Amino acid sequence: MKVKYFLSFFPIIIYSITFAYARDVEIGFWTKNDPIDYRNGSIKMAVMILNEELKIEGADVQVVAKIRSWDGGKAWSNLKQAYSLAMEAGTGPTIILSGHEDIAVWGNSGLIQPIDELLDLDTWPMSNIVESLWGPMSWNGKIWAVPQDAEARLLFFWNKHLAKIGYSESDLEALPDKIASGSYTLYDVLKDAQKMQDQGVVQKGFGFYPRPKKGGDYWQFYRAFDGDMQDSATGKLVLDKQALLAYYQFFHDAVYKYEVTSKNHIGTSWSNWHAAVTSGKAGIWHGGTWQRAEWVDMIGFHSFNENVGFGLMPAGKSGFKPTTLTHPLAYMISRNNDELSQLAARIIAIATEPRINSLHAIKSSHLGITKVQDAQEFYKNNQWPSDTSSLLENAFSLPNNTSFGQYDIAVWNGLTAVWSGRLTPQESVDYITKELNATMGGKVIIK
Amino acid sequence: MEKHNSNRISTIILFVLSLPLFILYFFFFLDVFTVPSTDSIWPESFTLVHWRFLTETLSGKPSIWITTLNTLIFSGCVVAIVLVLSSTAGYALSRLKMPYRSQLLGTLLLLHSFPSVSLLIAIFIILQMIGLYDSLVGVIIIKASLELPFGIWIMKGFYDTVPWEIEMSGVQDGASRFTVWYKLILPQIYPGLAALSIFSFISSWGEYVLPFVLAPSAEQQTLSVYLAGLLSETTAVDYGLLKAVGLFYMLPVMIFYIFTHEKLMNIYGGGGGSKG
Amino acid sequence: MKRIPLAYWFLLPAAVSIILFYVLPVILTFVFSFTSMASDTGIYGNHYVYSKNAIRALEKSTLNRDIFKKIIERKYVFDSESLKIISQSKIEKKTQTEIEETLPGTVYSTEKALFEALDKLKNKPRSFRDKKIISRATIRSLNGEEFIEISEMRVAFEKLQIEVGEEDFDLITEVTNTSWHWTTKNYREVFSNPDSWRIFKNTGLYVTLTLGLFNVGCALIIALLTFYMSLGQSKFFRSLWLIPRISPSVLYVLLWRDLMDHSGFISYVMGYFGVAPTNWMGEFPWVTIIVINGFVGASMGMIIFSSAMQAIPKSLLYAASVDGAYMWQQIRRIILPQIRWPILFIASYQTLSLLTSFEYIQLSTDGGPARDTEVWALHAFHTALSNYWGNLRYGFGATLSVVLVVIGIIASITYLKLFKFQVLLQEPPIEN
Amino acid sequence: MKIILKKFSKNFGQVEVIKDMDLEIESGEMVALLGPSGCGKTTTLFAICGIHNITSGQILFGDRVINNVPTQERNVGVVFQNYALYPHLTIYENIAFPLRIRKMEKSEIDQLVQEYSEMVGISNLLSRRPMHLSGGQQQRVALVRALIRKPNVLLMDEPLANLDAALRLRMRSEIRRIQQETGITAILVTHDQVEAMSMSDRIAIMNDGKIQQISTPTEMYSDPKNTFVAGFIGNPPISFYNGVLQKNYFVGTAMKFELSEATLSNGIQEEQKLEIGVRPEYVHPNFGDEVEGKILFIEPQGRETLYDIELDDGQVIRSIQMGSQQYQMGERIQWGMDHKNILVFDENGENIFSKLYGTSPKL
Repeated sequence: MKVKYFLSFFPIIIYSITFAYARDVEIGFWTKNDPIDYRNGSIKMAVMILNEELKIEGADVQVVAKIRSWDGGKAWSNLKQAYSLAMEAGTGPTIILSGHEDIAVWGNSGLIQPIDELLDLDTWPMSNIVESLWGPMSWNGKIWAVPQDAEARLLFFWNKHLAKIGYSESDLEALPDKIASGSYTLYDVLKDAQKMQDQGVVQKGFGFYPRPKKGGDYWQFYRAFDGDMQDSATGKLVLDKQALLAYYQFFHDAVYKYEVTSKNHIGTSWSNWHAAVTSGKAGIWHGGTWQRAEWVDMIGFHSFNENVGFGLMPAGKSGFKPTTLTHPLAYMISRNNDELSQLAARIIAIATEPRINSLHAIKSSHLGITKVQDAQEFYKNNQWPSDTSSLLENAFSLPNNTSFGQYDIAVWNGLTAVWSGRLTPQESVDYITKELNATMGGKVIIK
Repeated sequence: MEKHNSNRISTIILFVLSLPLFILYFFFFLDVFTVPSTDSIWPESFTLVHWRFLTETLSGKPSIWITTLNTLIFSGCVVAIVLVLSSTAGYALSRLKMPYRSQLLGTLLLLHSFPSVSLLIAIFIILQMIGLYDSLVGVIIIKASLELPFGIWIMKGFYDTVPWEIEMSGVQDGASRFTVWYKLILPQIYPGLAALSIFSFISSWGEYVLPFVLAPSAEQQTLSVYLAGLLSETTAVDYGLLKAVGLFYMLPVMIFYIFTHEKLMNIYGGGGGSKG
Repeated sequence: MKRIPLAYWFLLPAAVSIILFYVLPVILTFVFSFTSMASDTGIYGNHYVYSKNAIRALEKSTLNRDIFKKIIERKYVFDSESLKIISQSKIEKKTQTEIEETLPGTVYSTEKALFEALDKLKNKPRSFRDKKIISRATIRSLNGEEFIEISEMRVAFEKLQIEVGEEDFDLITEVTNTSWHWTTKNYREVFSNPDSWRIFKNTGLYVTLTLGLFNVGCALIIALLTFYMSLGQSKFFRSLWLIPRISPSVLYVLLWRDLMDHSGFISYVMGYFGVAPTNWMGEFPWVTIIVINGFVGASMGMIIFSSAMQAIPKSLLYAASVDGAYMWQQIRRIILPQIRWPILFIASYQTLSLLTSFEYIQLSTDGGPARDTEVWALHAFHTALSNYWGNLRYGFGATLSVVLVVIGIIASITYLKLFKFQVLLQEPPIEN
Repeated sequence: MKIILKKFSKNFGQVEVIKDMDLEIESGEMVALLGPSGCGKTTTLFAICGIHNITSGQILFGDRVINNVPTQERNVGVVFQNYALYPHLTIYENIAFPLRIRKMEKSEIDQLVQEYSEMVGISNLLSRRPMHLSGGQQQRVALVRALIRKPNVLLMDEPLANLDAALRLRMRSEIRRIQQETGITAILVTHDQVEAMSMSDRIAIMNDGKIQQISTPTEMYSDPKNTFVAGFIGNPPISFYNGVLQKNYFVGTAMKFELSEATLSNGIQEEQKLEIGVRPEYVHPNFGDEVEGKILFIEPQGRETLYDIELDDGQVIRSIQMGSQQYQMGERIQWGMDHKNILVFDENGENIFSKLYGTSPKL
């Protein structure tokens, strides 16, 4: 019932009722539709507060939020494509909440404006945002956006299955730390997954059950082998052939050597994937912190805490460091007239208030973005996972670069070629190198 | 005897060939009215819960009825425009003397080789220039224009089969070419108009990319966009609901088909320009 | 007075719509294929930004060092001009007065220093916005600036008393311009990318197999089989085969997915043969895309062939059965020769349709795994309109379309030759 | 109304279909355009009614040049080979269509339709649709529809071609009757000589886009202008035989006879190549003995019997004789020709008399 209540809270277009005497200003807000998050709700709330502020200030303006959520099987792509075109046509929203990687693209084309021109980032609550989150908000010498949420991506394992292959209670408890220290590596994952399969705990192909679709998560495996993605001096993309080879080799080993992941795993539907990981059909898998909210709230997997353990994404092999990817969403303000931009900036500042941010963080199992949230009872009591700081310490984020998409697709295609057995890891690396040289020329430093 | 046997054999062959369709749509109808089971392909119980979208507005969605009305307006207008413009242009190309006639016809056929989706950016720019971006009107015009080459060829094919003497006789009787077309020729190609209206109705009723890209506002949603929006990138999808909406979506086309399918089989009367 | 012939009136509305909304986009697409247009360059107009990257590029360029230094030098100056702008702004009067009294002549090298100075005022600016107004009024630099028009940039150069020669100015505009430019790189990229050839081969395979097995092959079989059936039966089967066409693509592919998934009917049946449940779609991606497209594509051919067969004079068939021809002989000797034109028509029309279609592939395998089932049209769509990380390469997408169009045109011309196109077009006998 | 074609030419692209054609049709006259298919007769018809534009020359209705008058205003009634009835309209609506186009009063239309449909006996069919009518009935409807608006001229394009033999015979006289009753100028296009001869006042015979001869049916038969006309008219057809003039004699490889004074006086030269034409009824045992050969083929036709005689040089002369068969196949015979009725053509196929006296005697 609680879910249903919240569902009714998110109509696609909300025309707030405002006061007849004030001039209404429409502020469009677009993001991806998700019934279990609190993004639209935060904006609605922020607009309510802003309107009260405006009344008290005696301004003759009231804001009407025009909220549009994008959905569908490719909701993010849809949102980005629609925003790009709508902005060109002048019908785009004032505020867009999307992945931080869009900053480079939209900043370059002038669709969005630098946020540091509109907001004093040294004031509350921006001043309290975790420093590491400002990195992904910056591009080309400017800060373009305010982070909306943060998360980490984790390795999950089904405790009972590990117990069956010989993990004692204390081993299980120590596992996250072993991962964090780098002594439990990705290859240990494969070995444990193989044991589970050999002992019939899980079916063949379900030992290690990675994300079934393309996504930023896979860069964790490249980073796990110490791969660099961006040259800090020039901002150019980097491709480390050695790390790439190790990354491809790992999945090749998972599929063909240890046989803990099936050859046609990529393309499994999300519903099947969710069903497998919440039912114990899968032994070890990886996902995002926010997925816990989906499992518990939407699929009804209430025994999550008893059954599932988790840790950072392990290091590739000993000597390397564990990783986790954080992919903060970013509030961006479209290039617009001054009045709209100023109002939009105020809305964003209010929505960033820790109390409002906590609603989203807790509801959707994301991490809070400000430091004070740890001190807030509602957040502290409900936060999952409880140890946020260690996660964000190890977190990396994707580079903001206009060519990232092209680079990402090439590397992904290389992985799937290895996965399906069409190419060996080495062949695939050679192929990708050749392709990137041909298509992106000097935009990628290949080393 | 012989005939009876071969008839049975063809029925069996056809049945086997159609088996995937039987299975696909059998489970489709099953899923629409039942609660699925988690561990079996057979459902648990009968339910109408998937049809709740008819009476209540789903969260984050416009009302299904408004969307349906939108889609009807969209498809109806596209069909109307395609019928009117193809029947005039088809007539001109089939019957009226004009320079570059064969070049025009060849060009029309070639246009079919342009992937409409990759023209989207250019179409977007044009719509934006004439102020029709993000409006249903704009999408209607675009969809109709993209359907036109096919429509004109079909209509030309039908006109080609009308005896010239009818036309000559009408002219002799003192009617203008327009009157001849309107009063004498058009009634001869009703089967063509019917066939074309089915094709363009099916095509526009199912159109997804154009309204989605060119009229993204929620107010302009058509059923195809509504339906696609029920899918989700990562979170679990209510497939029962999605399939029920899908069935709801198919109903008008099915009804349209029942009333017109006899005409569809006449399409070769016109031959779509494929007379041998 | 010369009357405008009816033909033109009749053609005009269709011609206008086709030219405006079909031919013009085609031409524009061709034009775009020679640009670097993408969502990171924008579609319209120019945009000149002195961003970090641009300045880095200028530093490495042949630009006169003095000019470069002047460009990157950043200072905030309270001179008469900046005071004038401040006095015209909405900043509170007392703040304005204080600035006019205390600050003239001061220069700050960073915005931070400026803001600190402003904060020290007794009547300090009330809001960040006011500070920003002052910052905008006093800044004397190009570093970080943006311009929409070149003329604005020239004005800025004059204001800063930077004298640049035309050559340097061109260099600067080129480096700072973030909008698209003309290029043939797209075409070079298409031909140098090793994946292009693979996708090209995929496309050929996809079109040939789908066309041969379903759009013509299966369509012909259904049309022939239903031809010999009772009316009721044939109606039933034809209607059944039309259902995929009228099913929304999202739903239709979903039904296939259900059928072929781990927990689907195929896995269920194969379970009886001891085969572990698997994702059959992932196992046989090629079978998947051909079958999914084929079951939709067969209906068009089925309709055309069926109606063409019905148009065969019955006397021919009677004559044949009097001659003692069996069904198969009837089909081979009478029906097939009689419907060879419709077959050719369907083959040509559907070749073009298949070349440009991608929706079902996108919804089922999305070109995967590893672009194994990526076809050209889908590749163009992915490039130009659907990229997970946002940068939509309109120009390159247009190039891919142009390549597809060229293939399509070659195919159509071949087919038109086969059709003896000109024979189809006798001149109208009514000459006025 | 008098119809005049002056130096009328028609090209289709590069192809010259009609060359400098002159034709005058008197008011109330019925002229048949007769010729093999592709000779340009339908093109001429379409030019008169305005479906085709003319390349050069003039067409006059009375004394009005109508070259540039649109079809709709020429007021020409046309009956097409397939009748071109409007399938979606009833017979009444079909007949009334030209009147409605002219925005005639409804009562007037009713009256006219009634009157005209009675004239051809189809007044009981008015509510039916064309597809429910027999060929003959459709033909009448087409005729009435063409006539009801009182056209300047009635054009008929092979009007009887789609009817069976008996009906064709009846419609011939019917059409002729109606034409004479209404006194309308009419042009009949046909490839059937019997139809042309029985229905029309005069026949214009066409070949290769040219009028070969225009005259009354009788004249056309007895005095054809050239071998084409002679060969085209007459059933069973005329026989031709080649030879040269040698001392007043026509000499072929297997036949020789003396030519009449009248023929010789037309200035033929010694050793000139000639071709004679003789109609079958003028070859008979009673006429002489110059036709010597054996009977190649016999075709009994009931009232008459047709014999093909192969001369010794292989050329064939045809004979038709009243009564039943009296000779046997292969029998050697020696028959003669009626010298008064032998047509003599020069090497260009021109009739030697006609060439001397000008064209058809009537003109």
